[in-house]
Amino acid sequence: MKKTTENTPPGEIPVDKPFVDLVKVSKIFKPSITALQDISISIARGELVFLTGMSGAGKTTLLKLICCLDRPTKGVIEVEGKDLSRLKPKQLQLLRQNIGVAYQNFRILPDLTVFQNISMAMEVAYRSPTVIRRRIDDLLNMLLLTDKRDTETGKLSRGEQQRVAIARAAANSPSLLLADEPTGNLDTETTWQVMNLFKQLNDAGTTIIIASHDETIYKNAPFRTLKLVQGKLV
Amino acid sequence: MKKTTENTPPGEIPVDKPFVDLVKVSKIFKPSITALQDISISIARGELVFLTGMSGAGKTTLLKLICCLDRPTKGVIEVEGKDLSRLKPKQLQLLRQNIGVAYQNFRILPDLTVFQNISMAMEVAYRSPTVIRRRIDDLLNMLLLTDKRDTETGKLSRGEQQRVAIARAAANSPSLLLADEPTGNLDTETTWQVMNLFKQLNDAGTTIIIASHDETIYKNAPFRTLKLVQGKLV
Amino acid sequence: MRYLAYILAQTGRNLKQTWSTQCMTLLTVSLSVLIFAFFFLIYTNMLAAGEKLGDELRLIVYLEDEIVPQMQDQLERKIRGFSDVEKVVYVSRKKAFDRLSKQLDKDKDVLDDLGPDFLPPSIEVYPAKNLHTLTQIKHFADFLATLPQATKVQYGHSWVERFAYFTKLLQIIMFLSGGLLILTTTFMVSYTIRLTIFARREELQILRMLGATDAYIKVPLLLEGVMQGFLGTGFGLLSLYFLFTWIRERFTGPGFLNLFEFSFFPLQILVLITGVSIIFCAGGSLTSMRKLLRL
Amino acid sequence: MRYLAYILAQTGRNLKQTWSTQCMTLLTVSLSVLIFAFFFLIYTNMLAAGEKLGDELRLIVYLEDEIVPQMQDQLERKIRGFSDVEKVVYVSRKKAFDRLSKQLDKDKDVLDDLGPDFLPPSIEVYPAKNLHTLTQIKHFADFLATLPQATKVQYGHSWVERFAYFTKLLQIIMFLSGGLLILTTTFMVSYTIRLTIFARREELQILRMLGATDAYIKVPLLLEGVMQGFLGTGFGLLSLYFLFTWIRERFTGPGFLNLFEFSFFPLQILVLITGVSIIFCAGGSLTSMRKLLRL
Ligand SMILES: Nc1ncnc2c1ncn2[C@@H]1O[C@H](COP(=O)(O)OP(=O)(O)OP(=O)(O)O)[C@@H](O)[C@H]1O
Ligand SMILES: Nc1ncnc2c1ncn2[C@@H]1O[C@H](COP(=O)(O)OP(=O)(O)OP(=O)(O)O)[C@@H](O)[C@H]1O
Ligand SMILES: [Mg+2]
Ligand SMILES: [Mg+2]
Repeated sequence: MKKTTENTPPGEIPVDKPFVDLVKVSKIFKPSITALQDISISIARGELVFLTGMSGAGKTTLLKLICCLDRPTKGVIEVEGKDLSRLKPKQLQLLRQNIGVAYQNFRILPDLTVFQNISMAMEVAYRSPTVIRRRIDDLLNMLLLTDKRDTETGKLSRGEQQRVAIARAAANSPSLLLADEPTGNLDTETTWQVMNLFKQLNDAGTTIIIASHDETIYKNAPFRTLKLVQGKLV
Repeated sequence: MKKTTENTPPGEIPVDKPFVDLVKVSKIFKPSITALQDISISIARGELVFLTGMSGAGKTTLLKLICCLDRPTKGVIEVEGKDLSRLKPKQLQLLRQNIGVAYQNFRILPDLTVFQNISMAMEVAYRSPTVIRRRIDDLLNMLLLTDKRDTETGKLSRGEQQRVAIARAAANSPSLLLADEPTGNLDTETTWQVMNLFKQLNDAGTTIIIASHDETIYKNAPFRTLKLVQGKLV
Repeated sequence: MRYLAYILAQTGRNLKQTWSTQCMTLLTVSLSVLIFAFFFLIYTNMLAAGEKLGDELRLIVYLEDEIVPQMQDQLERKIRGFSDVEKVVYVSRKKAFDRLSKQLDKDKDVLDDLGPDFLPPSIEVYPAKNLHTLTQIKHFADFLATLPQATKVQYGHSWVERFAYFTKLLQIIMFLSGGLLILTTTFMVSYTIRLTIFARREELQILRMLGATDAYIKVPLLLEGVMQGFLGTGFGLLSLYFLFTWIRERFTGPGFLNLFEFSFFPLQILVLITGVSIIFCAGGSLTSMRKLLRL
Repeated sequence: MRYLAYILAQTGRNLKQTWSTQCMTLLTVSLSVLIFAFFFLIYTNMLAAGEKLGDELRLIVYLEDEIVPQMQDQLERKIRGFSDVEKVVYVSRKKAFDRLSKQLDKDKDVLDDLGPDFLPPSIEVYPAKNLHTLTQIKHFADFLATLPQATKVQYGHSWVERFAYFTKLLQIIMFLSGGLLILTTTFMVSYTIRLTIFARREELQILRMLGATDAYIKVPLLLEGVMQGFLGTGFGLLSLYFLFTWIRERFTGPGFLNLFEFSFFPLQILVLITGVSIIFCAGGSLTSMRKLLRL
């Protein structure tokens, strides 16, 4: 049970097998909104990929499919070599513990403190209290949130909330991290702090997908950029 | 009653009197978070002002004080020549109908359609149904949302929701428009559409305050930029 | 004009959007009214039935000797002066004898030898049929024994006592249950309303932020509350009426009907219940909302 | 180990964060249990009281002539064969005469001339004290009239009839009220639980998204439900007990206690009520939650 909450040893899957693999994935919302159309993407273990595109292009929808919050209308999605549509509830839950997601609308609880919100993600994976405390303090430090540790997130500024969402996504040192518009409410300085965190995690082996419209963060970066236009990959 | 829902004729207040006037405004959150400190700003009728600053600098707090969602700990705020702290409930309600606010966290109802969300703001000011329909169609057209008119906002992408919030703020052609991080979830193209809307409203005489960290929209623009650093104006 | 139209439109839209919670709240109100009214109905009918059951009660005051009509009147006045009495009947020796011979029926010839004077004359007192006097019957009997000429007071002693206690117990039970039910239904309805209003706090807050006037926010809620109160009470009372007719048809024989005039509420009571319920629902909505709208 | 600790910590935190709603739900459960149990208690005691009230009832079968003991036994057997009977007493002419003379007391000298044989012998039948036989009393009387030697059957005809109807009505009322109350309280409790769980849907969904296992989400909810059921029922029954002792102390005289052995629930019933309530609360939480967690 504890095994999958840690990074799977590289030996388990052939290194050349993609870590996240989408084959001809389409998503059609009722009645007839084609949010994604025939998307095929392979992302290798340890890669950092940017996902860009206009508002409404389908970035969030794609990330939701990868973290299994929604099911594709057509196509196959494999994460860590497992077909998502074939997972049993238990396996799905364990997989989710191993994927960190910073949602575009944060999904943090306004009545809980910053610490409580982040520790929730770690408690779910049954981390020990000392590990939790140390990890959260580290993250808050990196994201300039140390003095907000025990403030309810409902009282934070929007940019602070965004960083809480990012911290929660990174808390479990997941093997896959999805960040949806992680810098939408952040100024330049804070943006770089966040990008630093991502790079650090990436260096440690985490595969990262960042959906963003902020050109400044992906323009001169040495990473692959995928562009969505009206649900199609270009 | 209907008078104040329309733009007040310029003759009513001396033209040289500031439209929004803050004098030594401070806001301290319990127990001891100084969000704003001795802020004094005068904004003339018809001005467009950018408000910038790091995440947590106090931009949202300042806007909330101006639209009377919160009261300052110290200092005086006057809008349209009226001291906000002296307004009776009825006057306050009428003033609010005349201030359009695009909140950073949108505050739109996910169960209502785009049309319903926007028309809510106009119905509150007792606009006629035909006026409402025409105005909303115009706005949706400008913000590239025409095909989402009857979709529930809960099903929209984040950027689309943001534009709904902006459309609602602009719906009543208010004499004062506050936009809090209006382009945080928007790509470059959509950002310019939104900025166009703002400029158009500004040309028609609307005073606009935009809080934003997006340098691209205010860097080379011919407008005044106010910068907040840890609650102080610099 | 447009003002009114918008407020009505707003109310309609609210009802449409929140119809499932509205239905549940309606059901809550209905059920509350139903059990409350059911209880109340039973209570009122029970009191009536209790009275009926006491019909048979009479106290017999045996007298030393026959008394003249003038004296009879005097005694009656004395008795009526002490307590509320329905009927006072003087039974002469002759009358008592006739009764006994009627009772003995076939065997009445045994009385022939005795002559009509062997039974003592008596006064039969039928106390007023209300529970209060029933419980005081013993006291009353003691008084009757002190009347001039009275030799002995006879009444269904143990039965009366038991019946009195029984009805008293019933009264207490009904009273307590009624109180408990009012408390409970009041709490349930207000809690439910609080929760449903709370579920809409986002909407109410946004309306506030958009500068909606107090009337614009409150009138629809008020109308909603009034409708809930009215419909809820209506359904509740209607179900009760059906239940009532069902019971009456199903369970009453001729003797039954005779005993209990099992009757439904009069119109005034129905209107009263509905009115209180409406005030309660509308008031509940408004006070719950007030807490949410401190902006 | 850590697993358990986290789940308990999670439960504790939930309770702390939502204590106000928890209290309200607890109050709802308590009140529901209170009115339900109150009713149930009244019902059981009422049945017992109804039986007691029927004590005095007897049917007198007048016989043509004295019968020999052998014949007495035979008649008694016949009677017992027809219906459940508590006591059958043979009253000879002599016994009847003695009684009458005792009744007439001072005036008994009037009987001297008649001799002990003027009253007919009779059999007094005391039917079993349960409502069922009470309601069939007329039927029973008809049967008794067909016995050999029987000339006439006498009993408090109208009184018995009324009493029978009264108790029957009581039974129906208690039955219906009970049903209504069970329905209502069940609905109220489940609606309340549904609403409170609904208020926490955001939290539950987030837990789901974070990959919390089923156990991690459900066990705290289950524990919460169990606690609510247990505490709610506990408070409800405790209040009932206090109410009960209060009634007993306040309203019962010696005659009262004598008539009704107004007694509280036995332990089994208490445990049963608590158990059902716990199952209901926990089950309610889980089913409400299931609807919310379709992820
Ligand atoms: N549940 C849904 N039902 C119907 N349509 C939906 C739903 N979710 C998303 N859509 C539509 O699918 C399209 C893609 O949405 P998505 O959220 O993926 O866009 P996005 O690329 O994340 O945009 P943004 O940058 O604005 O967040 C949009 O047009 C949106 O309206
Ligand atoms: N209700 C509150 N209680 C306590 N502190 C608050 C509250 N609201 C805001 N703050 C604090 O006040 C400071 C300023 O907040 P504000 O929301 O104005 O920042 P901002 O400039 O809008 O930031 P961002 O760009 O991230 O939205 C922040 O540090 C925030 O944590
Ligand atoms: Mg998106
Ligand atoms: Mg802000």
